[in-house]
Amino acid sequence: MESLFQCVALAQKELMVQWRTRARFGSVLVFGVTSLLVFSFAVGPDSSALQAHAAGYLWLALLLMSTLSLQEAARLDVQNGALEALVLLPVDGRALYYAKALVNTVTLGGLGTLLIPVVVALYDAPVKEGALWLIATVWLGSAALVAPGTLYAALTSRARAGDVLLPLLLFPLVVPALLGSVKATEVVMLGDPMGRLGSWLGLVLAFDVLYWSLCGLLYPLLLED
Amino acid sequence: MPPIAPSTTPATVQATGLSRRHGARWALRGVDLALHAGTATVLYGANGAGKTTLIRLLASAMRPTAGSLRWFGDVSPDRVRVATLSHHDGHYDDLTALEHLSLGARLLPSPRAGRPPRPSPHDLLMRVGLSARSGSLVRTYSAGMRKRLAFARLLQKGADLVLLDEPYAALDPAGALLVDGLITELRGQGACLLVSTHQVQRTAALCDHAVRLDEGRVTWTGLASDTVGHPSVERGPT
Amino acid sequence: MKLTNVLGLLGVAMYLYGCYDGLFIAPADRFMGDIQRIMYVHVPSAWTTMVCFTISLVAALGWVAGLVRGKAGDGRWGWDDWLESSIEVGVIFGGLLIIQGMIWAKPTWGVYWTWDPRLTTVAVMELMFIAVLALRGFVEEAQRRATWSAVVTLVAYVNVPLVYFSVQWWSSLHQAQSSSDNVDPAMQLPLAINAFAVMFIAIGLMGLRARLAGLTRVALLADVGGEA
Amino acid sequence: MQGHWDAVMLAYGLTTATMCVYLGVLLARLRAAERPSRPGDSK
Repeated sequence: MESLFQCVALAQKELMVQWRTRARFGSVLVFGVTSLLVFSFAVGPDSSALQAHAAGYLWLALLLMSTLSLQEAARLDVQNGALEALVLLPVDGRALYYAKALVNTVTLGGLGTLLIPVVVALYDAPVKEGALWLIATVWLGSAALVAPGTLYAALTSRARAGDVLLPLLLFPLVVPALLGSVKATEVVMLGDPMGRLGSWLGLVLAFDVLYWSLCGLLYPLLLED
Repeated sequence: MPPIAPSTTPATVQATGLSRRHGARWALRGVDLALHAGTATVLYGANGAGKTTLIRLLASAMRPTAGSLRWFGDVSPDRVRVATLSHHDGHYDDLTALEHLSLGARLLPSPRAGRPPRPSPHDLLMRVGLSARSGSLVRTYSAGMRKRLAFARLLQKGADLVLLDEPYAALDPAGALLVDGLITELRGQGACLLVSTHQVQRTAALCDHAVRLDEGRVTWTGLASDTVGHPSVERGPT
Repeated sequence: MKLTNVLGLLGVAMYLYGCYDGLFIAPADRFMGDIQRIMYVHVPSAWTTMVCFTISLVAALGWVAGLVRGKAGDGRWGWDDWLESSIEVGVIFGGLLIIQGMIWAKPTWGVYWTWDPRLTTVAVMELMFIAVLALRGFVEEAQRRATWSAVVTLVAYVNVPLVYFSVQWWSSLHQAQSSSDNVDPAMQLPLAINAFAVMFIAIGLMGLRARLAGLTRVALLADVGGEA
Repeated sequence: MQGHWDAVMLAYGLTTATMCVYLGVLLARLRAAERPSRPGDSK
């Protein structure tokens, strides 16, 4: 029970710190919007193609944003040895992980949700199955990116050339979640005649369950030196 | 090496053959050390002699490569009873002094039976002279004020083993007096202190024992009062 | 002679015969013709890659188990040596596997990459373990490098079944994937021989690479007179 | 679709060559790694 209280206290701290540095996370959102724009330049103005792949573009932008926001959040802990001070307090390693991962999910999920109107406008993407499903898919997928991402960011923020390492480690790993999220989003946007949404979301959920538990177990090992 | 002060209770912290290697370099080699409750020890030596490594090992921030460590007679460190002031102050730039101490109050377990209740954040801020700026972000603090906040967080724990790594650094004269008072107060309350510093004279006057490190090895131990006239101190650490 | 070296040499001998049999004795495939003979190096490479990465999993678990029991690094570096060597050899055979797959696919299906679930899974695994090697390159301190690469190996390995399942599901939407698994008995002999041959060779290579990993660590420490 | 011997030989050749080159590199690095610490005794 003790580490649950600690987790709540740490989550509030993390939320406050990330809120107070929201300017940085705001620039991550601008980066997301920029990449959406660049995708359309890369693909060309043919709106039917853009519309068909809107789901893919949304998740590509989200994936790129996740790297930046995870690194930013990890840097807050590494600065001044703040994380080590907490570890020596002592604070349960798992509580540290789940507090950090939860707030990272809120940040990335929030940024992702703000991207949706941009995608709908820019690519004229329909939302046949309703905006609620779209938001749910974005949040489920964000949680899937954040679970291993928080663990890896804790590593790469303390390694040389960490900025290169994080995407190198994270992107191949999240392939199942990415496939599931893109397909789920595509089905929400273009309609779900065969009722496949549930199974794609199930795939992302399986990824979430696997990594939210495994990474919580492994995170404390990274705190030892 | 015989323990410095004979005492019935187990040493607050006991190091035997303690060594630590960073890649190719031995930062600390074969250190034997026993520190007891109610005593203060000054640790001195040149830069790179291994002072910070020793402090971090005793703080259980680092694992030893070889040798063994016992805290309060136990192999696993009871980190609640150990408080460390390290080079990194451990603050979040985007939180205020008050928020740091309130967070600490929520994270720390209630004090053990028979121990006085933890001082409140306001008392701590008063004690270190930060009451005026308690509501502004640490980002806006001077180095001295950051160190005072680090002292406040350290005092909040009420630890039995207190490790201070260069406590006087970046402090004005008033701050230095605060450190003197802190060392004397904690020692009086029965805590065990290890103070790593270059102000050997000033600290020795407040401590019982002294330990000197050179290139990762303990090269001299004895009473703090002996360091006053001790040649190695007069010449200053090599 | 160490066991791994013996296995390696045995593997080489078997490999020579296996290739000869696969190329000249075994019958050509009725539908694909001689191109199908690539199977005798392709399937063995696949099994060997999986064996290597499974050894990495075991090495990572060995190191982490020691950590959890509070042991420091010294005296247990064997796990880390074998983690490094099994990942490196695994990445090499994984790369070979992908290239063989492409050489086979071009004349048969007209494209280099057919999103076959097995090959795609290997490609994703390949990238994950290359990332572990990259991570090891960026961390100097031996203890930290061992722990971090063990953690990343565990996180990566657990993902493999999920990758396979999701890719199979994702690609089966596009076109059914035919695979030549109906193996004629005369083909099974060279296939079996080569499968074990390539595996033994890989084990031999891993033994050498693990020794090298141990020596480079000791050499790194030796110049200051430190013991392992 | 007979033939394709060139593709088959490429696959076999590449596999064999890679194993040989890697073995060579390993043996060379092992010899280099062993020489400074024990110059006298040769394995």
